[in-house]
Amino acid sequence: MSLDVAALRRSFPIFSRQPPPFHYLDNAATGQICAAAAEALTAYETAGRANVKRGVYRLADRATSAFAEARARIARYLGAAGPEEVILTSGTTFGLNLAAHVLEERVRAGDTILISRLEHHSNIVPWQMLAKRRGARLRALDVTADGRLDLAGLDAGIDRRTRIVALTHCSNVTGAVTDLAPIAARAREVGAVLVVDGAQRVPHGPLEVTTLGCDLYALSGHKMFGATGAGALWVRGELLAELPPFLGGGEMITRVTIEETAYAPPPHRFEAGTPPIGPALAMGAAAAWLAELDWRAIAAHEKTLTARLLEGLDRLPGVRIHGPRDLEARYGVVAFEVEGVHAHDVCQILDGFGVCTRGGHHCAQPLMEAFGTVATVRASLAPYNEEADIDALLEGLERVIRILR
Amino acid sequence: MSLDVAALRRSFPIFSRQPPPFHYLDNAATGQICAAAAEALTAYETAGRANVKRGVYRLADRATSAFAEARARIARYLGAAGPEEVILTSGTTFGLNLAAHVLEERVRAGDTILISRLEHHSNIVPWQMLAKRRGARLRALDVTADGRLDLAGLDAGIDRRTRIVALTHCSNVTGAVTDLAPIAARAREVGAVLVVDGAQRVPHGPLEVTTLGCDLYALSGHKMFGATGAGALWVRGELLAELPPFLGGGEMITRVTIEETAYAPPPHRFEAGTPPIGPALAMGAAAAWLAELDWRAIAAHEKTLTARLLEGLDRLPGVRIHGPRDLEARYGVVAFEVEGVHAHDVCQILDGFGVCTRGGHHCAQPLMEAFGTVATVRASLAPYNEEADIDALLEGLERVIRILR
Amino acid sequence: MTSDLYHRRIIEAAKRAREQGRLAAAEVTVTRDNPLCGDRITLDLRLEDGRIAALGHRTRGCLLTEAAAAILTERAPGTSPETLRRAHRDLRRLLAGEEGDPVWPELAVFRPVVEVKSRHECVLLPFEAVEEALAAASGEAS
Amino acid sequence: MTSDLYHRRIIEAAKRAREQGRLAAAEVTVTRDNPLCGDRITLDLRLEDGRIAALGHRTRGCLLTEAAAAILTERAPGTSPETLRRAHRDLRRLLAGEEGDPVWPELAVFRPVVEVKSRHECVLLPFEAVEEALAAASGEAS
Ligand SMILES: Cc1ncc(COP(=O)(O)O)c(C=O)c1O
Ligand SMILES: Cc1ncc(COP(=O)(O)O)c(C=O)c1O
Repeated sequence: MSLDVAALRRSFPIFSRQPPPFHYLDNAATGQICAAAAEALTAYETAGRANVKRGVYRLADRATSAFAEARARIARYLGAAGPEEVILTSGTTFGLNLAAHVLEERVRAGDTILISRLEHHSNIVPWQMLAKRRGARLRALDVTADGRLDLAGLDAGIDRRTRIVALTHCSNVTGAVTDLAPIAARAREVGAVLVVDGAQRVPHGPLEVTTLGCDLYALSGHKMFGATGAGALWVRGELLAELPPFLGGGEMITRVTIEETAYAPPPHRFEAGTPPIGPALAMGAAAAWLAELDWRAIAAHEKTLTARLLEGLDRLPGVRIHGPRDLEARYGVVAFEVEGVHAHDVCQILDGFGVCTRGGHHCAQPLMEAFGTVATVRASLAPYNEEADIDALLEGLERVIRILR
Repeated sequence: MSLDVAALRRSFPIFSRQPPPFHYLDNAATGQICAAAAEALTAYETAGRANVKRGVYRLADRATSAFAEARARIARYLGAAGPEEVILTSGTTFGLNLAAHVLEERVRAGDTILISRLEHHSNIVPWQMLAKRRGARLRALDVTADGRLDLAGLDAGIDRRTRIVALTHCSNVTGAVTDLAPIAARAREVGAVLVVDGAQRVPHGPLEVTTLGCDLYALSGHKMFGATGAGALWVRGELLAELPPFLGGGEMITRVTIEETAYAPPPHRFEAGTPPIGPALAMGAAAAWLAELDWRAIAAHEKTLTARLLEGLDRLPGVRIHGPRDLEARYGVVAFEVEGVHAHDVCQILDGFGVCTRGGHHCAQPLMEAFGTVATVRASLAPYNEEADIDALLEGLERVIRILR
Repeated sequence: MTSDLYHRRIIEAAKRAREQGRLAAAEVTVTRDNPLCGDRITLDLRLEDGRIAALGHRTRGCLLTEAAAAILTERAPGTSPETLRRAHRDLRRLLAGEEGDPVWPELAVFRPVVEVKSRHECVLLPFEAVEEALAAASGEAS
Repeated sequence: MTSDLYHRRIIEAAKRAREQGRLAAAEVTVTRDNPLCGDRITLDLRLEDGRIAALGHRTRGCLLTEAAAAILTERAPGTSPETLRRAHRDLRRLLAGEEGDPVWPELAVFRPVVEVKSRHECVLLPFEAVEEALAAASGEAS
């Protein structure tokens, strides 16, 4: 069955609110909010607001239950063993930093942490900081010329001193999807913890996170059609039970005296203070809504669009694509350069056609360096994109080339 | 001029959405969102969403400008020297933890950190953790029998080894307002940094933070009638410029290689990853809206209600109030116990009258211990409360006493 | 209305709880806290021939915890650990809103608590404590 | 329409920028980055009798940065530091949407950028670089 894109678009409020032409192709930066998430957010903030976890009056009780249900919905979307494996956070970046702090004690001087040149800064800087705090070494797997993780370096990259491996599940620049199985196997061999940055994978359908072989998995609500302000970090239950807290404050304790504190069990131990309740409810609503979609049809749709885009770019003079051509090895995140034209000028002219794309280093400067460039243009797809979006982009690019090259 | 409470209530969507009776007296836990904030949140999330700080297309450019304007509005509400002194966070708890991490290098083994028994757990646990990381000692100022900070211990509590003083501006249990001037003077004498937990002060009107004598000031958007998910940390400019980053990730860098990272100037250095954009815009909108209110009239109104509540409680048998009686030394956060009746039972029965109050330790266990109790009931006021709210509470309490004592 | 929670039978049960005391000769004693509010039950258990011989407790808690402790303490002696576990399970089901009568009919007093999820823990606390005591007792026996 | 940004005069100015080179004998050289995109200008300055004698640059940047660098490089020689600062101030005002003609009329080509705040930095980068160079030169002189 093919996807009814027009129907799907009606589930995203922005398409009736932005005047046409509006071709939103910056989904890797942030997705648009789905109606289910927007309703959950607005209903809570404007009609049902109370703080969670402690109040006994009905308004608070309902907010607490809704918050627990949001956690359960996210857990189900991820395929977690249970909601208690899901820490609600403010986003992927926070989740990865939390990971780098709670895993700190496992890293000794001289140990190594392995990342890759494909990573988003959010999956580089926290590990760099951790390595510095502990006197450990940070290594990075290379990328192939077409922007995939180069697994050739895996055996040498992971050895007995490797305590942590932190890799992206899907590149936010090239769209390349990481084959986690061999990495997980190798990490297990040496007893390293595998952290996965799932920010770009999660908008493309439900997961079975427990079968990926990783130990931690970070994601953002705003990239999966929820609201800004919330995210989650899944941690395998056995590991989570052992980890120390990160931030201190309300809600993560069982008993506080001035001298010492007894911490609550997971996941609460890792959630200090009033959580981003509205955004978390929105993320839960998005997860529940996404879980009901026909992902086989969506995948086919996204592939068709990605192919149309790649082929269209190939036909344009002076356009160079960074990323794999094999549609099975990638999602619809497409980075390219127009020879002799600065990425920001490209994006600005495209905006004149109502086409929203991103130019710059995409918080992936080591990857830019590997590509020998500073900035690229990126078009990134979501289920609600349609052929007209691709065609508007390609038409805009023809204009760019005509006037600027 | 007296306050037009009915008009004010129309600026808060919840009052037309919750069926009566609805007497919301849990404002210290979370305030209700004002219409200005709700509109900013919804408009951004459903009709104007794009990520901030990097996009050049108009949607992104507008989001970036709006985000900068939110920062400026919060800065103006606080009376900061400029928007670059305001770090946008996910809430007070995060802000205080951020403070405890960026100040870490100033604390050496044997140094002391001074807090008080009046603090919320969010202003205790981060300092306890910091003290532990650095081998420093945590001291706490006492509270008076009526729940105010006991300044008698100030001279002994702060000495040459004191690196950090972290105190609340207003207690979330007793409503007591801290007189910061003598504390700031003493901290300055010994070169200690003064961190203020402003969570409960900020909903009661604009500040002149630069004149308080403190160096850092933490607050939450959801308690000042914004959305959940955002907060701010003000840091005096000269200090902020010197501080190292806390979390690592996108948006807080100027240049990243696998080997090392150059960090952006403040405040961006302290804001890793996609910020809680919608909640921050809501907080900015709330700040701008609040700044226009007649705070002289609101203060008079809140005092009248607080007096009515205190007097009403005094008339009830077996009710004991924890907190100062002087209306000039407190805000309308009122904690009390009903002899022989558990706080949660009180709150549950009050809920039957549509009265929302909070029972428990209010994330202030050391204070409960000082009071020789485990839990109290708390009623906390906002500008939109009215006499009917107080009267419903008192009526409910009569019922509690009749059936349970 | 949540004040239905406080009907006469619950209030009376809670009052009885305050008169029930600790056991002089306990086989196992456990202490359990309610993380919501810091409430605490200290519960004593004595078994004889694999059956519950006696229960005692000191409860610092809300009416719901007290009432649950009272019913438990009155009903448990003479029953088997299985029955006790069944009562706990029935109570959980009842709180989850399921139909059906609990093995101890008195537990039906907690039906109005169904709607207030944040108080379920209050009702369950004494039952969790006794299960912990049973587990400890069988651990010691083995 | 933001594509108005790319009118003929801006494109032509940007092209000229690519032909302008570095100075052989610079008194001061500064390098400045645009944090938005990593763009970079390396700017050379030579003063004579307190006036700008010559400017040179190498710019790796977008059209807006290039066009601004070109206009600056063409206009600055022979002027005083005050005029240059005035031009910078006028450019900032123009980008802020204020009325009035800038001291260098060519700067009016940037009027369509007013609406796109995120690109203001691109236009201003060469002017910030030259101010930094002037400050460095006077620092060396004193
Ligand atoms: C005095 C005080 N400090 C800190 C906090 C923590 O604020 P948040 O939960 O928004 O992080 C609160 C609120 O619960 C508070 O009342
Ligand atoms: C691969 C990847 N990792 C991490 C992040 C950071 O996510 P956030 O900014 O929501 O914290 C992003 C998004 O920018 C991303 O694309």
